[in-house]
Amino acid sequence: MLTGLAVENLSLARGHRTLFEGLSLVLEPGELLSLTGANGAGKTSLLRAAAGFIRPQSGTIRFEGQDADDARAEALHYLGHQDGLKPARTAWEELCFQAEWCGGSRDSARAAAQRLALEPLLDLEIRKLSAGQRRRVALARLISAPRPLWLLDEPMAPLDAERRSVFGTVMAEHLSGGGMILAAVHDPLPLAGRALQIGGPA
Amino acid sequence: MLTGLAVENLSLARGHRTLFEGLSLVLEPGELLSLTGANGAGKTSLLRAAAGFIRPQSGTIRFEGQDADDARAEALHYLGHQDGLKPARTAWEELCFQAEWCGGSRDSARAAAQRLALEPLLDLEIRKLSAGQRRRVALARLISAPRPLWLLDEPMAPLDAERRSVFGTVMAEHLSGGGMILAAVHDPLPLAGRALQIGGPA
Amino acid sequence: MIFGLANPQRFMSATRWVGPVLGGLAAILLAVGIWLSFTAPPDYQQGESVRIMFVHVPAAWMALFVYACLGGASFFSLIFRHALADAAAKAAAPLGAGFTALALATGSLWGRPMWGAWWVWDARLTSVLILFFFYLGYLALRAALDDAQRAARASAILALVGLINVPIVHFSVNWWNTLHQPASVFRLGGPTIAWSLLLPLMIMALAYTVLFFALWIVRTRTEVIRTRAEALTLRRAGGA
Amino acid sequence: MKAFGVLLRRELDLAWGGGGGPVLGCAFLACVTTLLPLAAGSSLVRLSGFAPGAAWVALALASLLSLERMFERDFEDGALDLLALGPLPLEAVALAKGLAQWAANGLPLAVAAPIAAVALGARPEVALLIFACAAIGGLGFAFTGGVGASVALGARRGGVLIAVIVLPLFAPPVIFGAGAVGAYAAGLPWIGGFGFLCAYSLATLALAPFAMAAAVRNALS
Amino acid sequence: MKAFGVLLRRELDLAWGGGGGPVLGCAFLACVTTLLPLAAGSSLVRLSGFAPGAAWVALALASLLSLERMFERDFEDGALDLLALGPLPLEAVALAKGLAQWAANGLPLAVAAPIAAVALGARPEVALLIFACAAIGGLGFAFTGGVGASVALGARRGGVLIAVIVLPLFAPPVIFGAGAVGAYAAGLPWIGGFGFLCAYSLATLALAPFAMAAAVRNALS
Ligand code: HEM
Ligand SMILES: Nc1ncnc2c1ncn2[C@@H]1O[C@H](COP(=O)(O)OP(=O)(O)OP(=O)(O)O)[C@@H](O)[C@H]1O
Ligand SMILES: Nc1ncnc2c1ncn2[C@@H]1O[C@H](COP(=O)(O)OP(=O)(O)OP(=O)(O)O)[C@@H](O)[C@H]1O
Ligand SMILES: [Mg+2]
Ligand SMILES: [Mg+2]
Repeated sequence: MLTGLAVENLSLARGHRTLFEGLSLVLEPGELLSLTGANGAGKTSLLRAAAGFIRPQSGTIRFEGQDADDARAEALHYLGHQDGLKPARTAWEELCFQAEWCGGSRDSARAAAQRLALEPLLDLEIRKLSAGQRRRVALARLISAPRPLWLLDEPMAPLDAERRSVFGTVMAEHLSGGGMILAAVHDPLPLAGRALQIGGPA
Repeated sequence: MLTGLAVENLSLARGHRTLFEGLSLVLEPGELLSLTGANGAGKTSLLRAAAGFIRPQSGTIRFEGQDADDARAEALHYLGHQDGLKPARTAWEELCFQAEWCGGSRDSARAAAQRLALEPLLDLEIRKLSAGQRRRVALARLISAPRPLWLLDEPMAPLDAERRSVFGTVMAEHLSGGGMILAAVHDPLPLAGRALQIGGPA
Repeated sequence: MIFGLANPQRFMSATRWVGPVLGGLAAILLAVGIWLSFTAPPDYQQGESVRIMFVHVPAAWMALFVYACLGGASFFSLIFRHALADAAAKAAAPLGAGFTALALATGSLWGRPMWGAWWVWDARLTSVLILFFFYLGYLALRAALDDAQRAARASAILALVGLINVPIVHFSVNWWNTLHQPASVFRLGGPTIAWSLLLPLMIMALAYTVLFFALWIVRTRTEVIRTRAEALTLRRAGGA
Repeated sequence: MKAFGVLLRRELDLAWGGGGGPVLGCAFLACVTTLLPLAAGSSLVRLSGFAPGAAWVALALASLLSLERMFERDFEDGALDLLALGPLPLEAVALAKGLAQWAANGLPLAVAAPIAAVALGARPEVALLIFACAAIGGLGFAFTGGVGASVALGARRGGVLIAVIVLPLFAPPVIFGAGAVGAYAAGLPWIGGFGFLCAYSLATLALAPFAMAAAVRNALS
Repeated sequence: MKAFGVLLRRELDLAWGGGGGPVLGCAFLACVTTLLPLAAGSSLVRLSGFAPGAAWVALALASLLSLERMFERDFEDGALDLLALGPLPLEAVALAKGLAQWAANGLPLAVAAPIAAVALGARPEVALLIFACAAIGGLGFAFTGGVGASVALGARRGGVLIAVIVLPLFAPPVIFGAGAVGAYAAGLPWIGGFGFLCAYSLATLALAPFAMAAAVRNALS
């Protein structure tokens, strides 16, 4: 049974600057926590720390009672500002790769594409997609390979109103399935959920 | 005296798909027109056509009574989804280059940086900037080299609330100075201005 | 011992006087060594030019020795994420590069009269040259990474990779040398070296070693102090 | 191992799209064969003995120059984050990247090298050995190069740095490979050099991935 | 022309950062001069004839393999949009990019080439000619290569396409240059090849920018 993500008085530094100190939060199964804060406050950094990329100055980040390890790497989806899609490959190639790489299958990739209305675009190269379409290809990965913890960095920014509501329901389903979402946002998400303001210099 | 941008029953196609047909709009000095529409509707394509990159299927796009030409190229700022900033160079290097390339000077670049509160970041490499900070570096170009027509693609997306209001006032000043802004947006801008919905397939 | 000094404070307090003392010792040894090398009888085969050997050979030895030190320090900084070890590595690299350059320069100076050529593709020469490239690569990487911690780890990895490769290079070059006899007639040194030459050589070698440790400690101390100063200014700047 | 296959396919696709593959081999072949005779005053007699060596150096240079693509782009567009969160440890990812680099750049050159050498007048019997050496040596180049590429991640002067770092590491494989070929061509025992070359390449194949993974983790942090 | 200067500075910075620059030239110098003897056996007598050829191989490979960076990145990260809206026509932008490519990759190698050649035993008199050929030839490489790079923009297999397009274009300068140097070294009349080389490079310098600009416009639309 999942016990969720527990951050205890964490302090992070980038370069020589300390971003924040003594930050604590708990994210339990089925919960959505949206991080807000000024540009440069440290939202992305926090997400990266939670994903295990950055080692904190001090404090602990435990998932399922564990410190960062391989088990965690396979239990979470991290989708940052950049999506890592290759402009020269087609949407289908990229989607398939990401799905299979994260433990999904071609079928689940296909299903995810349907869910986000991507079929007509699958044969286009990534570089030809519009911003929102490209973002949807990146988001499709979350659906195509089920993992409990989602770490999302402004997931909705380039989406239009309709797609936002669609992805809102996707997130809701993920939560109702016992999933967890930690999302950095500037505009509130179309879901009920706690919000945490990260202070710090702009 | 500026006569602004006039689009007459324009139809655009990308790949083999027609995006829209018979679109007409007029943008006069001091006006803000925000383009809305679904992902893939053709907002970015329209902006690129206005900038003279894409040649329309049919219809005309005239600026100051002229079809696309070099004069227009130097009269507009185009800021797309991608900002063309180089990850390995410092913010100051990139800002200076963009300003000087667009006809500004180092001083105007410095002033623009101050306006958008970028000074503390100028020595950082672009790859180290947060999403919003990076966007501000890109936006600083608009201020550092004055040009009448701004073509902006979701200019505000990664900015926090405070920066949005700041850039809102920047846009307002540009308009009050007789400038023109054509902006593709998903969330309404914090300014008075007309909006045009671009229909089309998602 | 190393772990005793691992704590920067203890290191700083313990080494405050070590640097200068070693420095003085090195100066004395150098003086003696140089005096000996000039009073030593000229070699029947190489004539006066043999005196270059007293500068050259120890330098060549140090080139290898210092790289070993660099590798060791890098190992500690990589495994134990130890700031002091990294400072030591950072301090050692330029010294090693310097010794290597000295060996190359004096070597080719020596080669001119001996072989009639500034450079000969002799095994030992070649391997020292490649060692010099290792040093350059390390320094270049250090210079190109600005984030302190990342620079520490990345260059440590590189140093260890290099450490593994130095012997391989040495071996490969020697093997290559057995394939093609080098153009040189003169086999480098060898055991057939007269006592009158060996004594000054040994003293010079000792002097070089002491000098290295003196400089190493001093540079490491300055490195530690510099990082502290940075931290202070940042704290004063309120982390901004 | 399904994941490994998936990753390998993707890496190969990208490496080929980036200019690797047979075309690179042909380019290489063309350069070497057209250039050397012209420069040598086309006295094939002198050429023949030298051809293998020249081919080897060209091989090393070619592998050197395609290195930057290996990690830099994935690092800058965020794809490395995804790779780091996959089912395989970063060591395996590094292995896949190294193998792809080899298959896309080393192998074509390995196929081209003997043809070039023979075209330059090396005796045909040598061709097979040249191919073997080039293929195996290319493996060594790819992985030693990979270490340089990964260590230089996020550095200001990527490409330059990689070259400077990697060059000295290339010396042993070049020596062993060219030595073996030269010895064979001269009718001397060649097995020694060949053995050393294999040993070196296998050693890098075994060790380099760990260094690369460590460097990549460091760069992502 | 202030704008042109600004652009050129930026291009140079990027090209050097992207793997060109004097350091790479020296790296190549070191690589060729160290590895070639190791590969060919230390008998410099045999080497001397091929020193110029080796330098040429390095030059051609370097130019070939560093081409992709010329437009591709600016295209993919949107910087080309900005360049297209500047005070200079795209032809001038292409010219600046070509010159930067040359200054960052061609020139350092041109400086390195004669040194390497002499270090390898070529007669010092050849050095000057080698430098001239390498410098001028490098100019030709940069601009012919630029045409290939721009035409391949946005193509699926960009890198491959570049190689295919560029390869035949590379043949003439390579042959003329190497021929001239070889002839000179052999005491034959060399002025002919050299003249052809100059003519070729100047022609590309004059024509290529227009081709590049057209290709870029097409890619942006
Ligand atoms: C750039 C040129 C040279 C380099 C890089 C070089 C390098 C070296 C190195 C690395 C050593 C120490 C190796 C060991 O202790 O096993 C050494 C020792 C020595 N070198 Fe050189 N050398 C060069 C030129 C010369 C020349 C031209 C001569 C004499 C004509 C020379 C004479 C010696 C002698 C006598 C020794 C001591 C022999 C021994 O300890 O085994 N070297 N050199
Ligand atoms: N590698 C780095 N070196 C130095 N400083 C860095 C580095 N990475 C990030 N920073 C700094 O850390 C701060 C936090 O960055 P981060 O991306 O976490 O902010 P953020 O909250 O995501 O902002 P945004 O809302 O704009 O995305 C920024 O000021 C940035 O300049
Ligand atoms: N080069 C191209 N080749 C083929 N189709 C293209 C190309 N570029 C864009 N398209 C298609 O044109 C349509 C319009 O793209 P555009 O970027 O203008 O949409 P948009 O309104 O900006 O969407 P978004 O709100 O997501 O930015 C998309 O469906 C896209 O797939
Ligand atoms: Mg962020
Ligand atoms: Mg768009």
